[in-house]
Amino acid sequence: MIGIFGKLRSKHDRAVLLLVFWLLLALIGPLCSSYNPGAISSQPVFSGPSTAHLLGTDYLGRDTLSRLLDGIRHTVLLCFASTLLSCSIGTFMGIAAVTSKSWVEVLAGRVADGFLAIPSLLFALLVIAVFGTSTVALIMTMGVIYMSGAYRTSRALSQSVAQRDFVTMARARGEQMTYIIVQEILPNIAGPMMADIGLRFIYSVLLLSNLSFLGIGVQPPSVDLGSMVRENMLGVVYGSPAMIVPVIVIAVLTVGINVTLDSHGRKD
Amino acid sequence: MKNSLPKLIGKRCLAAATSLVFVVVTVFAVTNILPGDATDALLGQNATPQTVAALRHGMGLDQPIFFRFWSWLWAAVHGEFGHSLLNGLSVADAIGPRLHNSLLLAGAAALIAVPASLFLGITSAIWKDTFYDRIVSIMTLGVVSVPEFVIATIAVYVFSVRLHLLPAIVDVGSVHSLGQFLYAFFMPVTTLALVSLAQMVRMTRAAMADTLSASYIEMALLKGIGPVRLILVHALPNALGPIVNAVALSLSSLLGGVVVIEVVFTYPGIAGLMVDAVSSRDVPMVQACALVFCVTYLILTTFADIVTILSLPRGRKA
Amino acid sequence: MQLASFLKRRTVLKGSGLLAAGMAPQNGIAAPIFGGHLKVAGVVGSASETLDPARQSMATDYIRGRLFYDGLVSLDDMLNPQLALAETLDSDGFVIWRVRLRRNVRFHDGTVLTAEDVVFSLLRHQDPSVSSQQYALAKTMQSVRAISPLVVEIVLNAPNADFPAILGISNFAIVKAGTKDFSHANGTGPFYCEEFAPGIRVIGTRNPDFWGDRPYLDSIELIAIPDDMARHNALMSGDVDLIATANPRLVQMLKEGGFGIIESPEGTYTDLSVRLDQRYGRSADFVEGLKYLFNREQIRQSVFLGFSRIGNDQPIPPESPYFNHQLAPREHDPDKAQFLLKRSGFWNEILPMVCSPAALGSVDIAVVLQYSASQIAQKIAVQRVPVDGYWTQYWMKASLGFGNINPRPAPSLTLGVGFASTSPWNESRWHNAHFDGLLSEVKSTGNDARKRQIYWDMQELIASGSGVCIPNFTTSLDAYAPHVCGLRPSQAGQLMGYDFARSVWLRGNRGRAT
Amino acid sequence: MTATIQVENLDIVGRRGKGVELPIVQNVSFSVQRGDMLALIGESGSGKTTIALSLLGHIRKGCRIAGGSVRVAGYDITTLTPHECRSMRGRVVSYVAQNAGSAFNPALSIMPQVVEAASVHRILPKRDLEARAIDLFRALALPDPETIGKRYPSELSGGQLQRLMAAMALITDPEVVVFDEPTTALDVTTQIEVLAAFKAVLAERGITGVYVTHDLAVVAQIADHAVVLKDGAIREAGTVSDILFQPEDPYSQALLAAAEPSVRPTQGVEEGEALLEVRDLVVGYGRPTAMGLPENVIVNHTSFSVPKGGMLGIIGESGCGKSTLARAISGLQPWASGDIFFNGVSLAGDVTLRTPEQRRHLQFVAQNADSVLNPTKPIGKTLERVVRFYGNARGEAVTRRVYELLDMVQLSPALATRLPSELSGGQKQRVNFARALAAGPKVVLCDEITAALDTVVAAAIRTLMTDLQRDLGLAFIFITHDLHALQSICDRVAVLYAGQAVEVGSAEALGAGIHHPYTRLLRASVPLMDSSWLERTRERGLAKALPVATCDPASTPPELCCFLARCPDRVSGLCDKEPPPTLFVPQGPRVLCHLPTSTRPEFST
Repeated sequence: MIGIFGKLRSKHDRAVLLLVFWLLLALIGPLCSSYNPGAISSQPVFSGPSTAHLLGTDYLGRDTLSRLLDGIRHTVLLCFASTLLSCSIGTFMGIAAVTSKSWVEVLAGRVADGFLAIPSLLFALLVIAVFGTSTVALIMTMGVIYMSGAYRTSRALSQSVAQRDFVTMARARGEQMTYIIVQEILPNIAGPMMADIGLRFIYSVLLLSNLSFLGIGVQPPSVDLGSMVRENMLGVVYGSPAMIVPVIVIAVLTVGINVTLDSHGRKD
Repeated sequence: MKNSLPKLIGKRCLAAATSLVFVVVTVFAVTNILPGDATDALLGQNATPQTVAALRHGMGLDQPIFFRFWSWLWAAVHGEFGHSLLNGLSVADAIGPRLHNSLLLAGAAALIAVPASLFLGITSAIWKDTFYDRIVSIMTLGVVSVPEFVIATIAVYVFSVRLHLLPAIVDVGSVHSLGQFLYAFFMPVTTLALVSLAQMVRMTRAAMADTLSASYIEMALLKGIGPVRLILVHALPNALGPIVNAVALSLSSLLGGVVVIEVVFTYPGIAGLMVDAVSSRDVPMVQACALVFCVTYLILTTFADIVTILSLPRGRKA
Repeated sequence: MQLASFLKRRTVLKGSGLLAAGMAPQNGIAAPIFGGHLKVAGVVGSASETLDPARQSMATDYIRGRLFYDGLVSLDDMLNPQLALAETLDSDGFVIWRVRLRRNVRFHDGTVLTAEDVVFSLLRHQDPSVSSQQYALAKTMQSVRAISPLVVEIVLNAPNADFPAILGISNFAIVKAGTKDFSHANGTGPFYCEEFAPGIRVIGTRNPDFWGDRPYLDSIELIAIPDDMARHNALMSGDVDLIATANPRLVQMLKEGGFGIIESPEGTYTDLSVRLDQRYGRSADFVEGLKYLFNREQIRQSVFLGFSRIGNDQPIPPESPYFNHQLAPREHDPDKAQFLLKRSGFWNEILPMVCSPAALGSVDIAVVLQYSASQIAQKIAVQRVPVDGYWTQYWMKASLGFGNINPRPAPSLTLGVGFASTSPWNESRWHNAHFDGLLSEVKSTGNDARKRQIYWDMQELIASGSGVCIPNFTTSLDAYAPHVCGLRPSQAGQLMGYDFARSVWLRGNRGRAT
Repeated sequence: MTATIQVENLDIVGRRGKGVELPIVQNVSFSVQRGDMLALIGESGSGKTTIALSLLGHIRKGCRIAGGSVRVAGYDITTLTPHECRSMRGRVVSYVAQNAGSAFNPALSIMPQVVEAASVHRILPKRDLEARAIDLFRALALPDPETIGKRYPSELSGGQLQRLMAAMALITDPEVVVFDEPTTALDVTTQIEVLAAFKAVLAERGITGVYVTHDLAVVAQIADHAVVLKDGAIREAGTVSDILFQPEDPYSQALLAAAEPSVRPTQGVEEGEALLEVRDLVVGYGRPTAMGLPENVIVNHTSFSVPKGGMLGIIGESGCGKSTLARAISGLQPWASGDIFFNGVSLAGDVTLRTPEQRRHLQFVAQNADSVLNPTKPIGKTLERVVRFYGNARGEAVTRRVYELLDMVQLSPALATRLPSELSGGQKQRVNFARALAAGPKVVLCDEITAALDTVVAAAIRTLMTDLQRDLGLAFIFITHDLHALQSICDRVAVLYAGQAVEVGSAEALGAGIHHPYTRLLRASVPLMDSSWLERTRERGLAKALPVATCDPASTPPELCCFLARCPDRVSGLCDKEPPPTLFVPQGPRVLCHLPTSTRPEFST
């Protein structure tokens, strides 16, 4: 036991532990809930906490706790996946743009700039039109929307790294592009990139709820945290936990992950 | 110096123009790929094939897409952005007042957010890794992580409904004095400023922390320079590039990313117009709005790039 | 036949009429006060808002229409047609209709209303390029011509006893002949159009030359606040005086805060339609099973919080004089539903069910139905799709999809549009020759008892045969600040059938100059 | 009389991150009398800069004064409030930092920075201050004293900036000036100018000073007393002549020994067959001009060769094109004309077009070990990758080979799991070496590899090179600006000036015989461990040349002698008219000059 805790002192392990915690909550949490997230109880809507419903009921009289666990599952899994997608591809492309020929960089830069200038709503609608409303489409949409941002950041970060001599050396040795990107440059921008990924994760949580509002997104009776807040917004006048608790969970989830990633990215 | 300043700026503007073309083409394509067209919004459930056909003909939607794009582009190049498919009003007339409103809101929010984020970013860079730094970081993250409609709605509920201090909706027409402006705009502007704060604070902090570790800062300290002069004269000019870039990105999202604020405060801005235009497939309106956002974005980022160039003495002299 | 006898003049009905209708005025009895400025918030506002009556399609459009325009006929709180710009309305076998206009009615620009204006206003709906909402109904008018400066003759292509109700539809409001530009309203209504900014607001000021009773308000401002919470906040903070479509979940709080609520039982319903010509709908057992699966009471309680009336799978609401109250709603019967669904052969399938925020309440109804289904181990995949494009891309196209139908001024219209075999809006593609026969018969009969009988039969046919499931009729809720008086419930829809501006007055010193 | 600077029992501790506090300075005491100059001598990590900064009341983040007292010009530094401290800094004590290039704010022009300290302390009105600054510029022999203040740091050379920084320190007429390695980053020919300027101004104003350095020859020129530091503690203190000529402490003796110039006897290597030959190489940037040359020529028609197992030194001052030349040879920088032959085969300009064998046999060890080693990879992994990449070993053998390589550069195998940041500068440079050896090269190109290292460590690295040359038969190209270093290991030398090899010959012969004027300047500029060297050299005009700053070598037409602008021996009508011929001095070097005179007697010593 002491060994394990001793190990956890390192920032890396703390970050991993936090991710594992949320992933476990996402995977196991819903199994522990006492109600189906779609189950409608006989309780009045927006009722307060009771023994039957620890966090009360939502706007349709469903158990808030069960829906919350379901919401955590979808938000965590979808946002993890899409952030991973957008950041890995965006980061890779950003570094690749720096290391490849100049016209590739210019072109990629223009396209990324263009994507950033197009409002994400339009983008989301396009992807719905093209890919439908499946979970895969959802992850794709969110992935594509934040890819340009990740691209920009990683390009900016890797520009100075690509000038460093160890990259020159690897090139002089005749290493493949992929090796240079993944092995030489990536580890050196991982820290600041992490902080950036953290912010992007927040945005994807918020975007998910906006997409649900538009019509794509998690399909009923499932829910994501942002949509849960949105659908129970009227509960604010009754101080309903159905609206307040998901807000707190979102804040704890995103701030926690950001703080951990920040300190992970910080050199000491 | 191989590149003179006008040449650099010209290059940057050319790049911006390329992006603009990309956006215009993409937006047009996207709006046309989307299922349905403007006749849906006008006729809805009562649509009949005859009225749909007549309407499409009247709007020119029965013409081939390339022809439509070309005629739009041709007119747009000549400063004519067409008429809304929905109400026949001139797009420029429809966007004008709303753009004015949006700029007012965004401008006011920027007036708060930019100095505030500079202050927070700089101070947390100075007191890096202290308790203060952590608190600022967690607070700004917290504010951005809570959906903005929650912040806005709760603010309205508390300040307008419960305390009757401020109006729940922004009546732009009633603003004639600074007092009225503050009264009407206080909440939306504050909310908007809050949600746009995080990114600017973080970038400012990073850039500033970087600069503060430079040896000319230590040198200035050893010359007996006071903290204010140290920050303003020595550190800030060198951190300006990344900060201005972050500010530009955040400001551009102030204009287009405020749909929620507009909805909650019933504010007639351009973001709402765009959403409306997209959902009703009002192509000329969508195009014009996208153009406005894109141009804003490009102007801001290009401006930021030029400021970055100018903030370096090389750039200033060239 | 002189119809003026049953189409009482609107002016007669006003004031005493509402008491006669058995609906108590709100805020006790007090003498109405003239003057003041009323600020109203509707729900939907967009750039597609229009001042062209033919194109009006949203609640806020209808409100504007009633502010600035009049029809030949108007519909009262019970959806009965009342003469408005028409002084008399005669019919010959319900095919030829003769309208005599009021004298000295003036448009806002000062010109006098003539038969020519009426002919123009009615015939323009037949021009597809006008893109009238009522193109289909307008097509039933074979000819419209002016007989004299004040008399218009309308010939229908088939008898229709409910034609006066059609003329009461707000889209058929009368505009000045030759009007093409609708950026400004030139009608005969009680308010002048002072400012019109689509999607932002409209301001009306009292028309001193109005032909009817003088409205109480000096001016009125209409805005749209789509967000529920924001709309209620605006009311509670005093920024607006009256809001349409109060959310049932906030009614309790509004009442506690001293705000008034008007509950208008309207015929609007959100229905699930099963395409009878596609996969699932081909099995009558399936449709029947689905109808038993609806837990109508739970939908009423959870989705509408009691502000609805339980439906019995046919479109005539309980308030209608022609409602067949012998036709009991189907009880929620999971066993029967399970039995029928099993027999239909689709038991093991996951049923795809399309809903959208566009069809109000459909997502929540779908969720409740999904829950009911889960209790008998029937899986339903709810597919929530975007608002935009819903009516053209999904509605009436999905095998199992939701619709949202607004009340029409006469049962024959409601039944004809939604269920006649030839109607393009026959949601479930239900074809019943007997029903079609009854429909044409009821249109040509003036005998009320016979009409009632036919309507009852039609309702039975729909409830048992069509693929449309109507679990509830919604109750429209309007909320108003304590100083707003003169509002009353109406079957014609929210805000007194969009016509509140002619009756509302403000208590105390609430007026402000405009 | 009390000393102007009095440091007693000073203890400073510091911590990295959240680690435990470690002592940085331990029980240090010294004093400096008014008008004296004290040298703080030590290698990196000796705490000399920490002590110097403490004289200004500045303690770096994470550190604190744990005990003792510091009194400077009557101020008790340890008890000052921040405000008092600010008012003292710059006014009473001022500081000249090591790297003027980074100590000037790049965003501001020179003048406001120079007068800033005086103006925030309200010593004089601004206009008077600028006049005083211009006087100082003149006193410090800066070019264009009237207008130099309007320029930006990026437009000035290191030597100029270093003198400007001295002006910045002197403008407030302080009682004490702390110099922190002010000439370390400069070329020798520049250093001599700067040192002379400093010395004159300090003497004239009677300023008390502390001079931090690791260069004993510089100490001999400028200081009266010296303190030798190691690991934060004083090893020895006394007058400069005592310490330089009769050191008692073994560490001082070691320092002196390492600083002693040694000349490697040429091992009689015949001009064997060239392994690597550079022929008429032209490298530059920009579009080609009408003559087919690039806009900015960096390396200008340079030729030399390295035999198998030979050790060629290339010497030149910063900006002479050394690194560009190295990059061109390594295939990282395409050239405009000329050829490079390896084993008789012409090499492609782009490294990716060379054969794997060529890439393997020609290895490059870059100047900055920090930048060459990927900071996120343990050094074992870095070596492993190179070994695997060139297919020199597989499986288990790879690890063995890595240990072998570490052993070869005299590092413990235990370091294989360390990250570069956990190693010292010398260790990193050894790893950098091992990385090149891992490929199994025939020629190793070393670009200023000892420049950033302490004297003792640099000497060890050079010894390593000679060992490898002997044991593995490797050929080296050793690029440096340090004549002593070059002479201690190389058998042949090429002197590079403004991109041209002005002289190519044997290293041993550098001390005598006929040479190019630039070679002579270089030779004379290297300070000797003799307190009168600076005066003697200046007086006799040995290192006489026009200051680098006053002329732009690039302004000379490329076909003429590149040293023309600075050459003290130029003959007008000849040197400024005709291109210099290549002369072969009998038993001497190949020289690019009209008059490679060696008539002056001091060359024969």
